[in-house]
Amino acid sequence: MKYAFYPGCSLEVNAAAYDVSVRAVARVLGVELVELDDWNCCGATEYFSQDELTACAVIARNLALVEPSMNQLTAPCAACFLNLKKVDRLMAEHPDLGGKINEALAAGGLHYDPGRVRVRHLLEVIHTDVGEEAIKAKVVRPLTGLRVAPYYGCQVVRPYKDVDDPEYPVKMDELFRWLGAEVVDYPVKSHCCGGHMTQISEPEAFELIRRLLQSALEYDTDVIACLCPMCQLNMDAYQSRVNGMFNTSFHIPVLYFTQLLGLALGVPEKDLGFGKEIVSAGPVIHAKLAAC
Amino acid sequence: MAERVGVYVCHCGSNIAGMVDCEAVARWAKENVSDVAVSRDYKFMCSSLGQAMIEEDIRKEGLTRVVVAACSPHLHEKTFRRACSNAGLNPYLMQMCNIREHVSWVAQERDPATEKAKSLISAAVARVKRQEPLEPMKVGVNPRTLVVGGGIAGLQATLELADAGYPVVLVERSPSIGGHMAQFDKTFPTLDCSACILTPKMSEAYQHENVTLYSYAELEEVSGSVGAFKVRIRKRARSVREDLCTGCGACIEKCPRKVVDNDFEVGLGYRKAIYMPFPQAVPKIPVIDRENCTWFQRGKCRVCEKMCQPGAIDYDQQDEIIELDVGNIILATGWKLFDCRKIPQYGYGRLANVFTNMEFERLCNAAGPTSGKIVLRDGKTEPRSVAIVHCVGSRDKNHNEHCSAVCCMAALKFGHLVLEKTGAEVYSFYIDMRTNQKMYEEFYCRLLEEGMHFIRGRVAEITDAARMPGEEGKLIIQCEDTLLGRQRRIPVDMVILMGALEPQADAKELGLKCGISCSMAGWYTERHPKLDPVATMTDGVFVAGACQGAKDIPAAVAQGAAAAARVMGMITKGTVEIEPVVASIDEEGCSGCRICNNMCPYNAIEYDAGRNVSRVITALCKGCGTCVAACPAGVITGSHFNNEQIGAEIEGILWDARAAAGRGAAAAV
Amino acid sequence: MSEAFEPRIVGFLCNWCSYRAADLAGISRIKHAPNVRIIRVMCSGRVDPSFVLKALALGADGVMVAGCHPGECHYIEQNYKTIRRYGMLKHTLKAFGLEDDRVRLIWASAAEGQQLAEAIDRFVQDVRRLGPLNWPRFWNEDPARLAAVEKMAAEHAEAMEVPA
Amino acid sequence: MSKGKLAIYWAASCGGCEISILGIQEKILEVDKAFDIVLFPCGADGKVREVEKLPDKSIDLCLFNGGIRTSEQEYMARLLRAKSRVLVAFGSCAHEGCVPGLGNLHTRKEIFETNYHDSPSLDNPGGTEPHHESSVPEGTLHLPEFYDTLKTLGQTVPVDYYLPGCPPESERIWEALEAILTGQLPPPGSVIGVNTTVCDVCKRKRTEKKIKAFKRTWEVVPDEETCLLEQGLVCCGPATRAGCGALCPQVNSPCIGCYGPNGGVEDYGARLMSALASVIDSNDPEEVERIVREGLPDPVGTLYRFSLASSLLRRSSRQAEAAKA
Repeated sequence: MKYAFYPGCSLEVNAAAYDVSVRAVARVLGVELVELDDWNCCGATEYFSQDELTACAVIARNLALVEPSMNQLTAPCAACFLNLKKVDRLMAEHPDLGGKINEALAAGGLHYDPGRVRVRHLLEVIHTDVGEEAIKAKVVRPLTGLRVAPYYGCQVVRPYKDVDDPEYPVKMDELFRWLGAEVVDYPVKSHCCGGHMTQISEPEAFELIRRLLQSALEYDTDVIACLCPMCQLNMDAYQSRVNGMFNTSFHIPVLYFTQLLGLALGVPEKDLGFGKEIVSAGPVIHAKLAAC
Repeated sequence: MAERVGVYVCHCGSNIAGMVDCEAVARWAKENVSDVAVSRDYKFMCSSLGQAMIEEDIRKEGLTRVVVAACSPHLHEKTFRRACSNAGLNPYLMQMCNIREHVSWVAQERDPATEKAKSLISAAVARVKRQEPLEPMKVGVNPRTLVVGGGIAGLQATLELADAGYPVVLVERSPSIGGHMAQFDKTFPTLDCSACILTPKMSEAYQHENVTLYSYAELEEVSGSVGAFKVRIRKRARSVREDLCTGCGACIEKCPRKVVDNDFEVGLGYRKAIYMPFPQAVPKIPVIDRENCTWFQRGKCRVCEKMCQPGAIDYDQQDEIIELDVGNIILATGWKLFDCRKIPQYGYGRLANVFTNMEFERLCNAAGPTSGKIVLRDGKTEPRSVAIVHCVGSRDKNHNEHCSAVCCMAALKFGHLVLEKTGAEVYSFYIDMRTNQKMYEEFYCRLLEEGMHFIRGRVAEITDAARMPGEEGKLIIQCEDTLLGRQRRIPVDMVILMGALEPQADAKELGLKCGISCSMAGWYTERHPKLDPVATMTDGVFVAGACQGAKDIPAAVAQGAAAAARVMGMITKGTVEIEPVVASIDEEGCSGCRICNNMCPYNAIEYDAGRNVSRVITALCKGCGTCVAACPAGVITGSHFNNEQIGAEIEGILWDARAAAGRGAAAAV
Repeated sequence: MSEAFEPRIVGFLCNWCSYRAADLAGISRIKHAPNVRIIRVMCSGRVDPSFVLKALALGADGVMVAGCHPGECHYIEQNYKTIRRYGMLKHTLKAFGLEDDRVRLIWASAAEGQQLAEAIDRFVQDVRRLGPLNWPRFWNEDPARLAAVEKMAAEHAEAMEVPA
Repeated sequence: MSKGKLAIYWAASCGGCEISILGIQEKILEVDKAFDIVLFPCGADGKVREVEKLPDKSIDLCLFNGGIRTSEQEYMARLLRAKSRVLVAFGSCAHEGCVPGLGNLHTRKEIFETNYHDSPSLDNPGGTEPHHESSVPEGTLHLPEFYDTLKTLGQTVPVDYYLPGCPPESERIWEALEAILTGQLPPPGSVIGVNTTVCDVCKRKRTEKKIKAFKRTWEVVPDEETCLLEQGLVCCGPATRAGCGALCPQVNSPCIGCYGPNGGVEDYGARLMSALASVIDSNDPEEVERIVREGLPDPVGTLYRFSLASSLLRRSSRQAEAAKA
């Protein structure tokens, strides 16, 4: 199984743990990720609001870079995934916009026919393409006893409904069940994590983050697994600030789902970027799981 | 001698005249269509005056054919056929031409509509000239009627027919008749106890000498046609002999195997492996659930056999196939509840204290698992606040677009029961309060006075993720209050979801067995939604109750009685006329090639090896015409739809094409 | 009236499903193209390929056959035979050089007034795009060649001056 | 009684009908006794001028075989119609166009292209092709005009009787002659023949037909007893008028429909198509399409082998040419 791979900027620095664990997990599961040559920024969330045409053209450049031999592009980060998918859909639904974009791409000698590349999130690739049997077969250290709260956030499950149920997604829950973990029925699993609201108005952002942590606490969660650098950053890095604002005492580690998946597949912790998280997951992992 | 055709173009008030220039069409027909002796247009052809005009023309002008250009033949073909026969003209020498539903009502401009009307009339005249006189075939009507479904609608139909002295066979799928109504505690708006008004009808039907009840049985196959249906019923093995069992219930008491009752108690209560759905079950004969009975699963136990003095237990009882001849069939198969799990954000199946309306019916029922005490899922704590969510799965494009008609009133009933029994705060989350029958609005006002809170807005989410103080351990209803114009979060202890009424899962399959179709949603299709709601496209098959569309008990009872009245009408008349549209084979021309032999699903074509010809058994032929089209020698003719008639109709309908083309080389074909 | 080409289309609708769907479209006032002139048959199984050929030979620009959805035929299975005949008819019409979009088989249950109206509109649009068919014009001979017969007859005419 | 006049003419045909006439063996003497043959291009001398001099309706019987492909044939059809009391469309070509009628799948231009320009065995460097008028030193020469569409006799002039078959069996010809001689004729305009189809006389055993695939004749060696259609061969017997005694099926060869449709049938191909399709054993549109595509690679050739010219559509569409013109 061969996919064009779009890492995205966050994976280079603040989400290095995600990058490392993604590559490790892909190796073990036999998923070949061919990094896109000379990929550029995916426009994150701000660019679209500034200037739609340029944003689309910049993002479409990534789609055009996918070699003709491959027709599937996967991105681990929710924002990159959504932007790439949205541009593909926009170009298909609005031929005139598509024409302008291709005009822009032509300057760089590139062209993109809408629909040629299928944009998939990494979770889809692992859960659906690799599938239950293949994953279960490779589980070396089942995560028995570890209470994991799968957190999806917004951009992977909305607005497009074809990845999972927008209100009550289940793919990550199933994945962790295959790994033997105790999956928390996390009621706010697809509620907003605040996104970049933390830069604009902290009270609102921290209230949203507090709700996620509060609910995790009520369901005595050991670790929250997420699939987007933004959500991981908000829940992990701002935990102390939230405690300060609402004088709560949350101490819940937040990891990328590929880190836990890597653990179950027998990859040593140091190769999965453990320790990079602010609220350390070490204690609960060692306490709950057998000697790693 | 050329035919003398009378053409009558109806205005239908403005329905046709609004878009079609009726005078011009009538004039055009007289001048341009051959053999048209009389051509008139009139405001209302189906009125007695309109019909009188036709009768008078037939007598005075010596008309030998009539064409009526008006509405769909499904509406008034019979009316104008009767007008012709009154005037001594064979009714099958009349042809209707649909210029209302197919022309004026769907037209965007007047001229194309008028031109289309002309071509349809030209076609009808060309066809009618080739139609031959026919006599409808009379079939005797067997007075016995089959009623499928023992709910309130089926019971009403059964009792009406039985009281009128006609034999009825009532077939019910579950072990007891009573349908959903038997599960209810109270009924709105009068709040009288459901069992009190239902059980008398159930026992009356059971003891009635004209009623044969087959419970725990299903309709398997139907053949034949109106007046003479042949039905096969599969009576599933109860493993209890009905003739010996006294209904004492000793077997049930001593049966060691207890299982969750997902049918009658909708998963709230338990029942034994040998059980009766509810105490007042009719017939009062238990059934062994073979999936859960230890004897059937592991070959041990047989306690019930030991406890049964009359020795009624019979483990080797097999399903029984019963063949019956009936004249008419009434389908009253009712509805099923929407699976509330399909809306995950309401949390049913995940959050313990979210109940469906049927679960709550059992909660507040004195004979229910909690003997009427309204308690949470733990069976002990009484809720201090209850939320009732309307339209769960109804009025929702993702699930069912239809309104389920009964949930608003049922919600009010639940509100009253909660206020009366627990004094808890009751919140109703509604979109529109639909209280449109007798005494319904009054009941709504009563609940307003009793202090039930009504919040207008569709519920977005039911969650136990508390945010505000005071929300811990509660179920929080997140909704938009459209009257206040803002989002609200109401913490409650218990939620009741008013699930939608949906067609039965096998409705389509059962409908196909009886030759009737279903609407897009899955309800049975009636012959006419307003004027003929209990009859169907197939003569002799009637529908009553919720299977035809979500409705409340009074409407279901009314339809049950209406269907019975229609059947009685046919029985007293004694015979029913069947359209004389049948196929026939000219045995001289038939070469015995047998291509037609497997064209007929009703086995109405048989091969006579001796004379090397095939023959149509007229009684079984339903007139579909498939064999007529298949015959390579062209020797099978279909009366009233033969090749010459349809050929002429094609020529007539393309009168303007042939004129425009100018005939090519001389065609003597 | 718009000078756009208005195709003449003959529609064979089965009495139990598609004809009632057309009635329902009427009852619900669903406006749609008037080009399909409807002939009622008891079942789509009654529609003989000769009817389609006859309509085309008489100058129709398109023919539509409509029946109940497979599995929902009032006569249980007769629309399956329609599928078989339609398959062979279309294969033959292709060899006759007829464009594929001029003859079409659709399914519409009695409750699908809207769907039938939409199918009719789509079909009329497709046939309008193909332009007039007017099959009889293919039989016309070149007038010059017909003149040859008259010329020959004229030449031979005086030879025929023969006493009665 | 004085001898009647008999004319036998052949237009777009192969002459097989004439041979079949001679096939009545010694009975030709009976015919000679009853008739003076005024025109029999294939069998005896006779000039058109002579026929033109005859008064109208003076020929008692004209057996006209062959379709109308050229202007001369049309002229002769009109001439013989005027001169004959009883004009019989004799044999499949006159009755329904027959194999020459299959030319209607093409146009005059395409036929000339194949005949005079791009057939492999052709040596015609100058690319000469026939013209209606061509001038030569001696004067201008005339050839008949070659029509785009072959017409049957019935589509050109009113015909009294049709005698189907390619060729009609000699016995059927003799029966027809006897009927004409004795005046016991069916109503004018009808086909002289029996009103049932070949299966009536075919000895093969027939049961219910369920066909999964139509096979070509070289694909299966049929057994002697079972109906050929049930063995997957496209046998046109069920749709073809009887009269030949099921000659072909007797020798393990499927009937190809040369006697034309049964009485009262407007389009032979449609009847056959409807019958064959109805017994295909599949309800899935894709599978039906595959069975039909693989089983009948040349549907018009198979279904309308003899009756294309007299079918409802009569010829293929000349959309392309019409579009270009």
